[in-house]
Order: sequence, then C-alpha cells, then structure tokens
Amino acid sequence: MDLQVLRWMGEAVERTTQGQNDKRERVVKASRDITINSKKVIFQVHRISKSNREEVLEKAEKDLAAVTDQYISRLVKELQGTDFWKLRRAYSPGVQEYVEAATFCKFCKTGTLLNLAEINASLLPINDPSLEPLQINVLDYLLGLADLTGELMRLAISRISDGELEYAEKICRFVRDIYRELTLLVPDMDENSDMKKKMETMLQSVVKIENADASNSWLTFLSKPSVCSSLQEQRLA
Amino acid sequence: MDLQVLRWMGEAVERTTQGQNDKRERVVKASRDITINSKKVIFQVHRISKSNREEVLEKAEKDLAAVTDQYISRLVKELQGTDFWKLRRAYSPGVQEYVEAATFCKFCKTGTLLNLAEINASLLPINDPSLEPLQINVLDYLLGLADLTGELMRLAISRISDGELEYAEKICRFVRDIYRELTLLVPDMDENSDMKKKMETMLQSVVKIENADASNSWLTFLSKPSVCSSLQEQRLA
Amino acid sequence: SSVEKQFEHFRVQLEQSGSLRERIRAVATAMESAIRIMHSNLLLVHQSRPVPEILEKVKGQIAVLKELFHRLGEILRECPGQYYRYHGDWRSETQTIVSLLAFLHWLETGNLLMHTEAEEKLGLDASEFGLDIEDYLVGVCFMSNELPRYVVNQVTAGDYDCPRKVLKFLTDLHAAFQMLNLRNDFLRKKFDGMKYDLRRVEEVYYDVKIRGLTASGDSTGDQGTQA
Amino acid sequence: SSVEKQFEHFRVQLEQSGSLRERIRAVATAMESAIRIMHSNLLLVHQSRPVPEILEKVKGQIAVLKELFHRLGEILRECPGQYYRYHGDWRSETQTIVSLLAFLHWLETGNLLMHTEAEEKLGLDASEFGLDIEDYLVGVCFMSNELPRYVVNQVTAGDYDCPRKVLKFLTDLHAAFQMLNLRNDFLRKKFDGMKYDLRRVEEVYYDVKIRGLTASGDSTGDQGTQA
Amino acid sequence: SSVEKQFEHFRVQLEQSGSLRERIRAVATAMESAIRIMHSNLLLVHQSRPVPEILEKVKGQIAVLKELFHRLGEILRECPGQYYRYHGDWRSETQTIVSLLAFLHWLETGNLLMHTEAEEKLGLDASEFGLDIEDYLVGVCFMSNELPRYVVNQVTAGDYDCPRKVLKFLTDLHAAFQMLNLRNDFLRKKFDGMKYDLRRVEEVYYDVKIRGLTASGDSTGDQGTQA
Amino acid sequence: SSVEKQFEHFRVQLEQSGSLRERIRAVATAMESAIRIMHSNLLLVHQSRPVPEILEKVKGQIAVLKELFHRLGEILRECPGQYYRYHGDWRSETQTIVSLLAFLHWLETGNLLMHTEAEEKLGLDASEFGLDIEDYLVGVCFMSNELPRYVVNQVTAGDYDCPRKVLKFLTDLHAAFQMLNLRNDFLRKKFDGMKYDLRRVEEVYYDVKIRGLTASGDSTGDQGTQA
Amino acid sequence: SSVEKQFEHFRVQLEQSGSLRERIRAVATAMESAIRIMHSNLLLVHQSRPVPEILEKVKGQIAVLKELFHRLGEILRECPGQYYRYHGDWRSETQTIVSLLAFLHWLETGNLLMHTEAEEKLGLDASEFGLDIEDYLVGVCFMSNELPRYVVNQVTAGDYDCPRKVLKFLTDLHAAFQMLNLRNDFLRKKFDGMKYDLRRVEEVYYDVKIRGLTASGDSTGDQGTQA
Amino acid sequence: SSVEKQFEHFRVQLEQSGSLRERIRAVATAMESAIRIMHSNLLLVHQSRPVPEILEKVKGQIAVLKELFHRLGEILRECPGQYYRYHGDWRSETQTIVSLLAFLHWLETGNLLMHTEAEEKLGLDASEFGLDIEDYLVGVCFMSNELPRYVVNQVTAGDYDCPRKVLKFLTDLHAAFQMLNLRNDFLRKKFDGMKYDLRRVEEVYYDVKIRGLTASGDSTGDQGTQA
Ligand SMILES: [Mn+2]
Ligand SMILES: [Mn+2]
Repeated sequence: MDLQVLRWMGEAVERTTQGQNDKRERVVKASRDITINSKKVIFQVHRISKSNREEVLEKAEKDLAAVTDQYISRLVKELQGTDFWKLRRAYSPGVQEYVEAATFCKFCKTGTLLNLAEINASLLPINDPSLEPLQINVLDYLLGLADLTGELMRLAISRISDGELEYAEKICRFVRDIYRELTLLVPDMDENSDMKKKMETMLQSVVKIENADASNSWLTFLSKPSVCSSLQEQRLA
Repeated sequence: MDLQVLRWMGEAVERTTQGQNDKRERVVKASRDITINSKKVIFQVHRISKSNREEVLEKAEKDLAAVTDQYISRLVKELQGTDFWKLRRAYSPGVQEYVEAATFCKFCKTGTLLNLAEINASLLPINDPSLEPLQINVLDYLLGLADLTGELMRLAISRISDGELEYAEKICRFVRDIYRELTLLVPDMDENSDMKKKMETMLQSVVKIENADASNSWLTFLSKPSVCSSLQEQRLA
Repeated sequence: SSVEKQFEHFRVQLEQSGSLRERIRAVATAMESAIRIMHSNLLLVHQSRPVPEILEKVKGQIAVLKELFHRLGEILRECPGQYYRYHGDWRSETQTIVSLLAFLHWLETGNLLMHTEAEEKLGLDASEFGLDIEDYLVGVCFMSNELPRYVVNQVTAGDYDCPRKVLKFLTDLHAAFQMLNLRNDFLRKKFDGMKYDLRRVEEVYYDVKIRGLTASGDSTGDQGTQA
Repeated sequence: SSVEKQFEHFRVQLEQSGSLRERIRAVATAMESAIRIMHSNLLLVHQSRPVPEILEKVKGQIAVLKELFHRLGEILRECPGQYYRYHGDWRSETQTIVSLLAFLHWLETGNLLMHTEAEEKLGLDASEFGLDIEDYLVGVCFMSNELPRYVVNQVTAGDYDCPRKVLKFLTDLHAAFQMLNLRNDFLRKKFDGMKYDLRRVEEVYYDVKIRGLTASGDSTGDQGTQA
Repeated sequence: SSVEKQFEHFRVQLEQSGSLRERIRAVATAMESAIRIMHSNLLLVHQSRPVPEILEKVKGQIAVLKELFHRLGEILRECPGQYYRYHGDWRSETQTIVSLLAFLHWLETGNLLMHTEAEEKLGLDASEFGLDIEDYLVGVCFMSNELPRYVVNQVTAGDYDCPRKVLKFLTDLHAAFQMLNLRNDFLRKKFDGMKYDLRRVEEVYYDVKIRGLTASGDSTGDQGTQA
Repeated sequence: SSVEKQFEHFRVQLEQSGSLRERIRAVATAMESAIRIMHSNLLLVHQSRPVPEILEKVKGQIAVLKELFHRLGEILRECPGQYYRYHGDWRSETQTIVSLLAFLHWLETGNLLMHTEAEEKLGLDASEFGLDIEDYLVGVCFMSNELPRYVVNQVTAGDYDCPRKVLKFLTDLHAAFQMLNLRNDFLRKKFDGMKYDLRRVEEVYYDVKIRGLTASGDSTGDQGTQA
Repeated sequence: SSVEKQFEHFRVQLEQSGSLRERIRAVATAMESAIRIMHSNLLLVHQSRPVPEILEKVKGQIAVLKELFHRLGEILRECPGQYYRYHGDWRSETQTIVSLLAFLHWLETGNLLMHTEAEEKLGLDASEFGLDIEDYLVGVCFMSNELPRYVVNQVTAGDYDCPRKVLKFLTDLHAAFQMLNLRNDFLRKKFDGMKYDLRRVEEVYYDVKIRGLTASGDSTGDQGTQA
Repeated sequence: SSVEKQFEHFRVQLEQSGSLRERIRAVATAMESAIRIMHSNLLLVHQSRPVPEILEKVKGQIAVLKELFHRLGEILRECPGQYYRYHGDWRSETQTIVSLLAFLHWLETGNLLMHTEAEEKLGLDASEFGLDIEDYLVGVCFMSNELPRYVVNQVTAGDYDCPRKVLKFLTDLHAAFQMLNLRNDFLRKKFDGMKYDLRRVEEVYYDVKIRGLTASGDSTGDQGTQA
C-alpha cells in the first residue's frame, strides 16, 4: 500500500469532515442564538394584559421580525448549499423555538394558528434566490407547536388571574384542539420519542389549564352574591 | 399534644441516634485504618522471592501482629457493648481486609488455610474479658477469603516469572479448591450480591493463573533442549 | 481435609441461619397480610366513619400483630445478639405498623404515640427485643403522609376545625424532628418529605380560613382529636 | 451431518414462529391504530360533549377491534397451547382497549365494566381465547387514571355532582382491588397508582364542597353516570 | 354486589395461579441446588481429572433433575395450555442444565448433544412437555463459554491436541448457528458471545502451534473427545 | 377548519414518508440478510481457506448488494434532498458492507479499498447517491477489528510473514486516521479502538520474531497480500 | 536520588493540602450545624411569630457563622490563590447561609439583601476572601423557594397585604435575574425554578383579591416588610 | 434601583468570566490540536525510528505549546487568584502534554522528567502560574501506559536490552508513587493502573530472559535510554 495515497486520502477526508465539523458548530451556535432571542419574544408576549395588548404585541412582532432578519438569516447563510436534513439535529432546537415564538405571537394577535406554509413563505425573502431556500420541515413545526401549548397554558393562567375568563376559555379550546390533532399525528412522525415526551408535558398543560379554569368558574360562581349565600356572609361577618 | 413531651422525646432520640452516628463514624474510621494497614502487610508479602522468604514473612507477621494489637483492638474498643451485627456494615470492609492479610501470611508460611476459629482465638487476648468478645463472623471471613484468591493469583504469576513453578502449581490448586468450596456456599450466604461479584472476579483470577501456568508449562517444555527441536535451532541460527 | 471440614461446618451454619431467615420471612409475610387488612379498615377514616367503629375493626389485627411479634421474639431468642443481622427482614413491616398505630392513637387521643407506648402495644420488651428507634421515627414520618388526605376529607365532611388541629400537631412534630441531627439516609429523606405534608395542611387551613369557615361550632365531639 | 440437519430443522421452526409473531404484531399494530382514533374521540368527553354523541363515534372502532381480536384468535388457533408464548405482543394493546371500553361503559351506565362484559364486547370466548384477568385489571387501573381529569372538566362545565359520584365509584373500586393479594408486579404498581386518582378526586370534591357548590339540583340528566 | 363477587372470583383465581407459581418456583429452587452440586463436580474437569470419574459423580444429580422435571410436568398438567405463562420461572435453570449436559456429552463422545438427546436424558416428552428450542440453544451457547478454559487447562496438563479438536468442534457449531436467522434477543446476544470463545480457542491453538507443541503423539487416550 | 386541513395535509405527508421509510427498511433488511451470508463465507478466511475460493463465494452477494443499493437509490430519488433524513435506516448496514469489501480488497491486493472504489463496487454515484464518508471510515475501522484474528490464524497455519505485512498496513492506516481531526463521536470511538488491533498485531509479530520464525521462505504465494 | 527527593516533596505537599482540606471540611461541618439551628428558628416565621423575636433568636447563630467564615479565611490565607481549589468544600453551606440571611433581611426591611451586605454580615472582605457571586445568586434563588409558604401562612394569620408585597418583590427579583445571561448550569436550574414560586404567589394574591380581602387596614405594623 | 444596579454589575461580571472561559477554551482547543500532531509523531517510536529524528519533529510542537501556555498565563493574570476556578478547562490537556514530554525526556535521557523540568519546558513559572502537582503526576501515569507497547516493539526490532531498562525505570517509579498517600480520586485510579504496565513489562523481560536473548551486545547506541 502506498502511504502517500493514504496521506492524500487523509487530507481529502480531513478537508471534508473538518469543514463539516466547523459548519456544524457554527450552525449549532446560530441555532442557540435563535433560541435565546425567540425566548425573549415569548417572554415579551407574556407581559400582555387587558390594557397594554396592542403595544405589547407590536413590540413582540418587531422583535420576532428582528429574529428572522438577523438570526434565521444567519442560519440560512450557514446552511447554504447543504442538505438541510444532514444538519437538522444541529439547528432543530432553534427552529422549534422560532416556530413556538411565531405561532405564539400570531395566536395572541388573531386567535388563529400560524400555518407552516405561512412561516415558510415568510422565510423566502431572506433566502438567497440562487440557492435552494431553507424551508422548515413538518417535524420541527410540530415539535414547536407542542411547546407552544406550554406557553399558552401560562398565558391562560395569567389571563384568568387578570379576569379575562372568556379569553382563557378560548385558549383552552385551542390547546385542546391542537392536542387532539397531534395525538393522531405523533405515531407517524419520524423519530417520535421526543414528541412523545412533549405530548405528556402537553397533557399536563391541558390538565393545568382545565384546573385553573375550573377553580375559576367556581370562583366566579362564588362571587355572584345571589349564590354564595352563607359562606360569603360568614366571611363578611 | 404537649410540646414539652415532644421536645423531650426529640432530645432523648437525639442523644441515642447522635451517639450512634458518632460511634458509627469512629468505627468506619477504625475500619479504614485496618484496611490500609492490612494492605501494607499484603504488599510486604508480595516482596517474597526464593532468596528472602524467611525474612519477608517474619516482617509481615510482625506487621500483622501490629495491626491486630493497634487497630483491631481499637475497633474492639469502639464496638464494646454494641451489637456487632448492627454496625457490621461500618466495620466489615476492614475486617475482610484483615482476614485477607492474615490468611495470606499463613498460606505463604505453611501452605495451609488459616481457619476462622484460629483467627477468632487469636483475637481473644485483645478483647476486654468483662465484655462479649469480638468474633469475626462467617460472612466477613468468606468475603475476605474471596479477595485472598486475587492476591494468590498475583503471587502465582510472580512466582512463575521467578521460576518457582511447583509453588505456583500449588497455589493454583489451593485457589481452585477454595473456589469450588465457595461455589457451594455462596447461595447460602446472607446478602450474597457482593459475594457473587467477588466470585466472578475470583473465576477470572483462576483463569488468569491457569493461563499463566499454561504458557509457563509450554515454556519449560520448550527450554528442554531435547524437545525444542527445530524452532529453537532456528532461533539460535 | 481441614479446609473441607471448615467449609462443611460453615455450610451447616449458613443453612441454619438461612432457615431462621425463612421462618422470619414467614412471620413478616403474615404481618404484611394483617397490615393490609388493618390498613384497608383504617382507610374508612377518609370516608369520615366514626373513629370508635374503626378502632373496633382494627383491634383484632393489632392482637394478631402482637402475637406475630411474640413469635418473632421467640425465633430471635434462638440466635442471641443477632437482632440486627435479620433486622432488614421485618424492618419495613415494622415501620408501617408503627405508622398505622400512631395514626390510630392520634385519632383517639390527639397525641403522638410515644416510642414506649408503641412497644407496649406490640408487646415488645426493650431489654431483649425492642422497637428500633429509627424504625419508630420512619413510621411516624409515614403517618404524617396520611394527614393531608385526612384533613381534606374531614373538611369535605364539614369538620372545619380539623385543619387547625392537624396543623398544630404537625408543626410540633416537624419542629421536634428538626432537632434531630439526622444522617443522610432513608429516615432523613422521609423527614424531608414531611414538610410537604405540612405545607399541604397549611394550604387547607388557608382555604378554610380565607372563606371564614372556622368560626362555627364544629368541634365534632365524636372525635378524640382534641389538641 | 445430523448436526446440520438439526439446525436446519431449527431454522424452519424459528422462522415459523417468527412469521407467526410478525402476523400477530401486524394485528397489534392495527389495534393500536384503532385505539388511537377511539382515544382521540373519547377525549371529547373532557370538553363535555354529550355521551351519546361520543358513543356513536367510537362504535365503529369497537367493531374494528372485535374483528381484529377475531383474527388474532385465528392465528393463535394455529399454535394451540402457545397463547402465553406470544401474549406479550398484544398485551399492552389489550389493556388499553379494556380501559377505553370500561370508561365508555361507566359513562353510559355508571357501573364497572365486568370481565365477562368486556369479553363479550370484544367477541372473545374464554374457553379458547379469553381475556387474561390481569390484563383486564390493568385496563381498569388505566381507566381510573382518566377519572380525575374528567371530574375537573365536568365541574368546569357546571356538573357539581360529578365528584361525589366518581368518588363513590372509585372508593368502591379501590376497596375491591384491596381485597386482591397482588404480587409485586406491574399490576400492583398500577393499582398503587390508583390511590393518587382517588386522592385527586377527593381534592376536587373538597374544592367543590368548601365553596358550597354541591347542594344545587344540578345533576345533569343527560349523563348515564348515576351512582 | 356483582363487582364484589367478580373480585372475589379474581382473588381465588389469582391465589390459585400464585400457589401454582410457588410450587413451580420450589421445583426450580431444587433444580438450582442440584445444578450447583453438578457444576461443582464438573469443575474438576479443569483439574484434568479423568472424565469417567466425573461422569460417575454427576450421574446422581442427573437422576435428581429428571425427577424434578417429572414433577414440573405434573404441575403443568394441572393448567393445560399455560406452559409459556410460567415458562420464565424455570427457564434459566433449564438453560444451565442443558449446558452442563452438553458439556458432559461432549467430554464423553466429542459430539454435540442433540435436542432430542437432551429431552431423553431429562425424561421430557416433546408431545406434552418438551424442551423449548430456544432454551436448548442458549444452553449450547453457555456450554461454549466453558470451552476456552477447558482448552487452556488441558494444554497445561500436556494434552496438546485438545485445542485443535475443540477448535474444530466450535467452528462447526458456530457455522451451524450462523444459519439461524436469530431475532434480536437474548439468544442472539449469547450467540454473539460465542465468537469470543472461538477467538480464545484460536489463540490457544496459536500459542501451542507457535511453540511447535502439536506434532507429538500426545492424544491422551483416556478422553472421549476424539473429533 | 384551516387547522384541521393543515393537519390532514401533514398526516398525508407523514404517512408518505412513513411508507417510504418502510420500503427503505425492507431494503436494509434484505441487505442484512446478504451481509450475513457474505460474512459467514468470509469467516472461512480464518480457517486459512484460499482467498480465490472465498472471493468466488462472495461475488454473488456483492451483486445482490449492488442491486439493493440501486433499489435504495431509486426510492431516494422519489424524495430528492432527503438522503440524510432516512440515512440512519441503512447506515449500519452500509458500514458493515464497507468493512467486508475492504477486507476482501485487502486480501486480494494488499491495499486499502479507497472511497471511490467502494462506491464503484456498490454501483453508487457520488453525484446523486454517494457513500457517506463517515460511513466509509467507520467501515474501515470495523475491518481493522478483524485483522488481529486473521493474523493469529494465519500464523497458526504457518504463514509467518503475515504479521509483518498486516502490521505495516495497520500502522499506515492508523497514521492516516490520526491526521483526521475527529469529533467526539461514534467514528472517533471506533478509531480509538483501532489502536488495540494495532497493539495485538504488534504482539503477534513480537511472538513470531522472538522465536525467530520469520526468516523462512514463508511468503505464501496464493495470497494477494503482498505489501 | 533526585526522584525520591521529588516524591518526598510531593508527599509533604499532598499531605499538606489533604490536611488543609480536612480542616476546611471541619469548618463546613460546624457551619452545617449552625445552619440547622438557625433554620429551625427561622421556621417559626411560618407560625407568624413576630419577626423581632426570631431575629433575636438567630443573632447568635449569625455570630457563630461569622466566626466560622473568619476561621475559613485564615485557613485559606495559608494557601493564597487557591480559594477556588477548595471552593467545592464549603459551597453548598454558603449558599444556604445566604438564603437564610436574605430571608431574614427581607423580613426586616422588605428589601433584597445585597451582595455587599451579605459579605458584611459574614465579615467577608471581597479583596481577599469574598462571597462568590454565583453562590450569592443561588442563595437568593433558595430564598425565593420559601416565600410561597410564607405568604400562605401570613394570609391564614390575617395579613392580607402580604401577597401583594411578596409578589412585587418576587416579580422584580425575577426580572432582575432575567437580565443575566446564565450558562446552562446549576444556577440556571435554580433560577428556572423561581418561576414556580412566582406563580404560586400570584395564585394566592388572586385568591385574596377576588374575595376583596386586601382593602382592610391589615398591614401588621410589627413587620418590617413594607414594600 | 440599587437592585437593578447590582444585577447589572453581576451581568457584566458573569459575561466577563464567561468570555474569559471562552478564551481559555480556545487556547485549550489549540493545545489539543498541537498535542495531536505531537502524539502522532511520537508514535513513530513504536516503529523504531531513531529518537533524534523524532525529537526534531516534535520540537516545533513544544514551542507551540509553550506559546499557548504563555497565552494562558496572560489570560489568567487578568483574574489573579482564580487559577483553580478555571483549572478544569485546561486540565486534561496539561496532563497529556506532561505525558508526552515525560516520554520524550525518558527516550532522550533514560530519566524521569522532573516537575521543575516540565515547568521549564513549558515556560511555566511556579510563582505565578505553575504546573499543578496532581496534573504532573497523572501525566506521569499516562506516560507509563505507553511503555509496555514500546518494549514489545523494541524487542521486535532487536533491542533486547530495552525490557531490562524499562523495567528498572518503571519499578522505581512505581515505588516512588507508592510513597504518596493518595486520596481515593482520579490520580489514585490512574496509579492503580500502573501496576498492569509493570506486569506486562515484567512478562516481556521474562520472555527475553528465558530465551537467553539479553547477553548480546545489543545496546543500540543511538538511544539515550541508558538506565
Ligand atoms: Mn417554551
Ligand atoms: Mn486485595
């Protein structure tokens, strides 16, 4: 065997895998930045209350647009020319969090679910037209959606404390619908062990909203003077 | 309920368990010292060679006697008046190592197994005659014996390298006998998961001696000029 | 050979202790069975059945347990000084028994079942076969786990003073345990769990208080738990 | 050689049992799929949709399952006496199916689905291919896990009498299980979990009670669950 | 109530199967004990004690095992069609027994103990209570684990032809197994381990060969293992 | 609703990819089967059977594998750009195939099978469905694991020059790998294992050398491995 | 020889650092003991005992801790620049101490105990032996865990303004933490837990508010916690 | 507010220490890379390439490492007294470097590389940024792991005196370590492994001796290792 051949091969391979490794690291970093900044958007949306709705959402949307323009576009740049599936593990967490943030904003604004097609359409402008455009895949979208329900749960509870009962009720219905739909989809998903874990968390979220909602409906009931009879009187005495 | 009663109980209990904990810690420490010093005795015995046998064993026996007089007697003092079984977990490691050292010395000196009864008899002098004397229990003895085989394996290998083939052969037979006897006993032992692990290690020791012994017997075979025919000649050429 | 003789001797010894252990296990299994029935009867307290009725039901089981401890004591008398060798074999049963007795005692008297009282009820004699203190303490921790549920069900049944009484009992108990310098072991873990019971009872008391439900003449006379 | 012949014989046998197992797995997968749809429909009960509507929806799936059990029975008829050899391959599906049927049955009638009733619904014949008792019992435990959530949602929807009914059902079920002397296995673990369901329902009942919500004549007549 | 009656019925059934299982476990424990003695005697082969002497010693244990399998068969006759329900309770004992028998057989004849021969030795009748094929195969794998050590000890004792014979036996055995399309289970794992035995024997053969020790007329006539 | 519509769309998509995956798995299973036969034939090399005979035997399997890769390529052509989505499903098979081919190639030529040569043998076309470099490298590591055993068996069969040749090959291969800056992953772990192969071959070479066995005219002409 | 001399030197050094570590551990054990008493006294706050009384009780322990930190500082002065070498040995004690001091401080003043204030109370001097920032932050997180329980008990005792004050404090604290870009470590995990405390306090505040319990002039003047 | 100011201050500090850590990690990564090349060159010693040639090759890498340690020292000078805070981040690299240097040094001189010599080679100054003793000792243990392989390959290459020299070196080294009373930690574990190296070298020495291969005038003059 010719050592030179081997050495040469070594170098060729080196170039390839080394490049891959560096790229992977950069993609991981991009993904991490997307995550952090998407989380900030979500945190911003949670500041919502009856009085500051418009203002909060406007800010959140601006922040989200910034995530798209700055961080998602960096990811797009890093990925260019690569098989999106090869590095999926590296960027999937960030994309999921981005989906979570985007759908969360949309729901708070319009009460509807932001579709995958809509998200992907919104990404087209930041893609380099000469390359295959980055398109978020179904799996990451669904994984992001699963996390969305956790945020909606928190939102519902804070809305209840704030007295916006109907809104909470609406959230609750929405979450239940998503949960049901996902129940049917999970078994068809690629590697679904993550998703299965998320489904359990989601069920807990659903149950939590239900409980908060329940105690609330009893409490509203209680606060009606006609009904809360002796108990309330006792307290007032 | 009377808080005073509770407090009182608390203090009483405190006294008891606190005393227990301190004693346990002291016993653990005594056990650790026994372990270290028994290991030193074993290390000393491993220095043995054809030329220094007497001298090495004499030194080892002196060291072992020192372990008995200084460290085992401290354990005896700590344990006095206690149920030996209650604190067994605390002192068992030390006692096992002591058994290992004592039986190792004895085997090297006489080629026989030091009995439990003999060990326990040797402990009587250091016991306070007014109290129940510390007696090593069967389980700790057997656990120590299991470790002994590991030391014997090392000894056998070094004896083989040193050319004392018959001695190694003898060790090998002795270890096999102990292994066989223990095989029959293990299932009857109290909590035998430790012992089961040790049995596996012991089997490995046995196999190791066998392998060393095997390669040795080929080598002795080889070194007889009448047999080592062409191969040897090739080398000499 | 002498080696063989020694090992033969060991084999006999170990078989003896093995059969002893088997007899102990048999007693422990019988305990388990009595515990199951006793526990099942005690659960009726959550359905707010009167304490005397429950006491009546479990009395028989206590007698059974006493008898079993007697039998255990006799077995152990065959191997003096080896209590702790076999302790692990009836330990968890003993802890559960203490928890049941302590709960019953609290229902009757509102007081903590003391260590000596527990020994007495089980016919144990500390001088030869006593109740291990740590087992007693673990049993008391187990008992505390039952209290939040009891409080919830009593309030449901209209006994609004119950949370206050249980809270006082549990607070004192927790404080007493806090004084102990526990090693980092099973007992410590169980005790660490007690604070969740305390917290839950505090929350029920809070619920009752915030709704002004305590004032009423609730002290249900048929309960012995007068703190 | 005879060794080769023997191994050739083994190869054939292992392939036969392998392909049998594959056919069983295929049926089990089909069951899983039907279960998934049925479960998804059953979830609507938490949104307080009327029981008859839900029953209507799941009826089709029950028929599918019956058919699948029929097919399973036919496969097993090919290897008489080996029911328990392959049992593990459809076990967890069966348990889930029992839990769904038992929940439905309880919604309809307020009663526990009996073992024989479950066999009947699935077209099983105990004499040749019956429903394993332990599977049935595990299924019932699974069903109990669903009840706390159901109770909470019913209360939200204004059915304040539901906790009382469920509590009674669950208390009785728990007591019945308590009679069984369960080995330390999966079933035992599941049963041990049932007490958390019980506790949770007690707490909801407590919440409802402490707010004085029970008195009203709310018992929603459109539900079959009259305990 | 009918629920109570059902659970009473279950209680009886579970206790029956529980006691059956206990009886099976008792037989399995007795097997274990006979295995232990047999194994201990078989260990003498590593000290190059003559095979006939060893055979003599273990004969008694084989008779004991045969009797125990007979008893097992009788217990299982009480619950027809449930062989595989309880199979796990005597499975590992059976596998060890096969491995011991196969090793003995190989020492005597140099051949592999066939499945039917194993059944015969244990008095099993395939038509009603046979030897499960996978258990037989696992047992054969276990036996292969013993061979490397045997080879080493035989070489030490001067039997330089042993590695060649064992290597041939093991190579053929490995090839025969290779034909089976094993599922990814316990048996597969055990079989995967066989290649380490093969490799170890190859290395001993290598050691012997490289030292030029094979040529001599060493074939020790007192051993039945003529491949 | 639009939500339902979207999810319905997803369901269709996922089912499509699910069935694609199933078809891929079927191909991978067929590969596994061919690998098993090929491997089993290749094992004959350890019994020092002539290389040409072995090559003859495995040729058929290589053709089968080529065909299977072709089929895989066609399936993947249905989902352009998703090679790496399904990669995990045939990955380990590919690695094993590379290891077998590389071993064969080395037997024939004494050289390392290059990446492009491997692709060629399998009919792969890098421009659309190539051989992943990491899979190739892992396969080469696997191949190295086989060499120590081969050396041992060759020496046993009297080929004393084999260790030197293998040692040279393995040293060069190890050095080439050392140049790669491997991530801390599976490949790295496999490569780390290569040094044990190297060490073992060094030791065999040492054994042969220290006994002066190398000088003889050993170069067995029927082997292609002339370094 | 020089090697021996070097190792002799190492032996001395390793023994020195070993004994240093032992002395540090002894101080840490003494801290643990003081912490236990202090914690036990602090628990009285949940029984709504007046803050000044509690402060009186714990003052002694703070003095003890200060003294112990002084001793620690002296030990560390013996090995300048090695603070972080031994840090792990007193770390968790320090965190608990910060949490207790911070809780006390909040009870007294309604403010967050600042890092410098904590150093001051413990007699630490940042220039040579300061309080590690991460330890301080973990301690603050621990303190937040105590607040929900405190709020529940205060409301029970009639202090309806407490939830509002605590909620404000906790919200600000949470927001302040949010500013930090925490690594994915222990501190981050503890901080993540803070949101559950926040949520629980929100719930109590909500309970109190919805019942119109806040308006009253309840602010119990003997408490320093005026936000 | 002051709280905000404090947290702003923390944010800055945490970011500073975060970026410091990142810079340290970057240096450590660069070290790793140099180590890899150096190690790869050093491996040539197993192919019995002359030591001077190898020394020549690695000289460059040592210079690189020296430069990197210099850079590390400068980073650490920014945070005086925090050496041990970040120690974990370059620890394992340092240990490997010591092992490589010690091996080289032994090849050149036949002596152990002393701690001060190692510091000197790396341009470290004990007074401000020294080489941790435990890291040095672990490195020496790593070096010992390389020796058995070296001995085997030297003997193969005809250097029959090498085993004796290495054995003497290793025996002394082992004895020196034995003097240290090591805690039960990583270093202890590594040292425990040294005895296997010792044993292996003993075996090679024995092989060489028993064949009478030592007497010859083999001392290859181009090697510095004259013990
Ligand atoms: Mn989220
Ligand atoms: Mn030892």
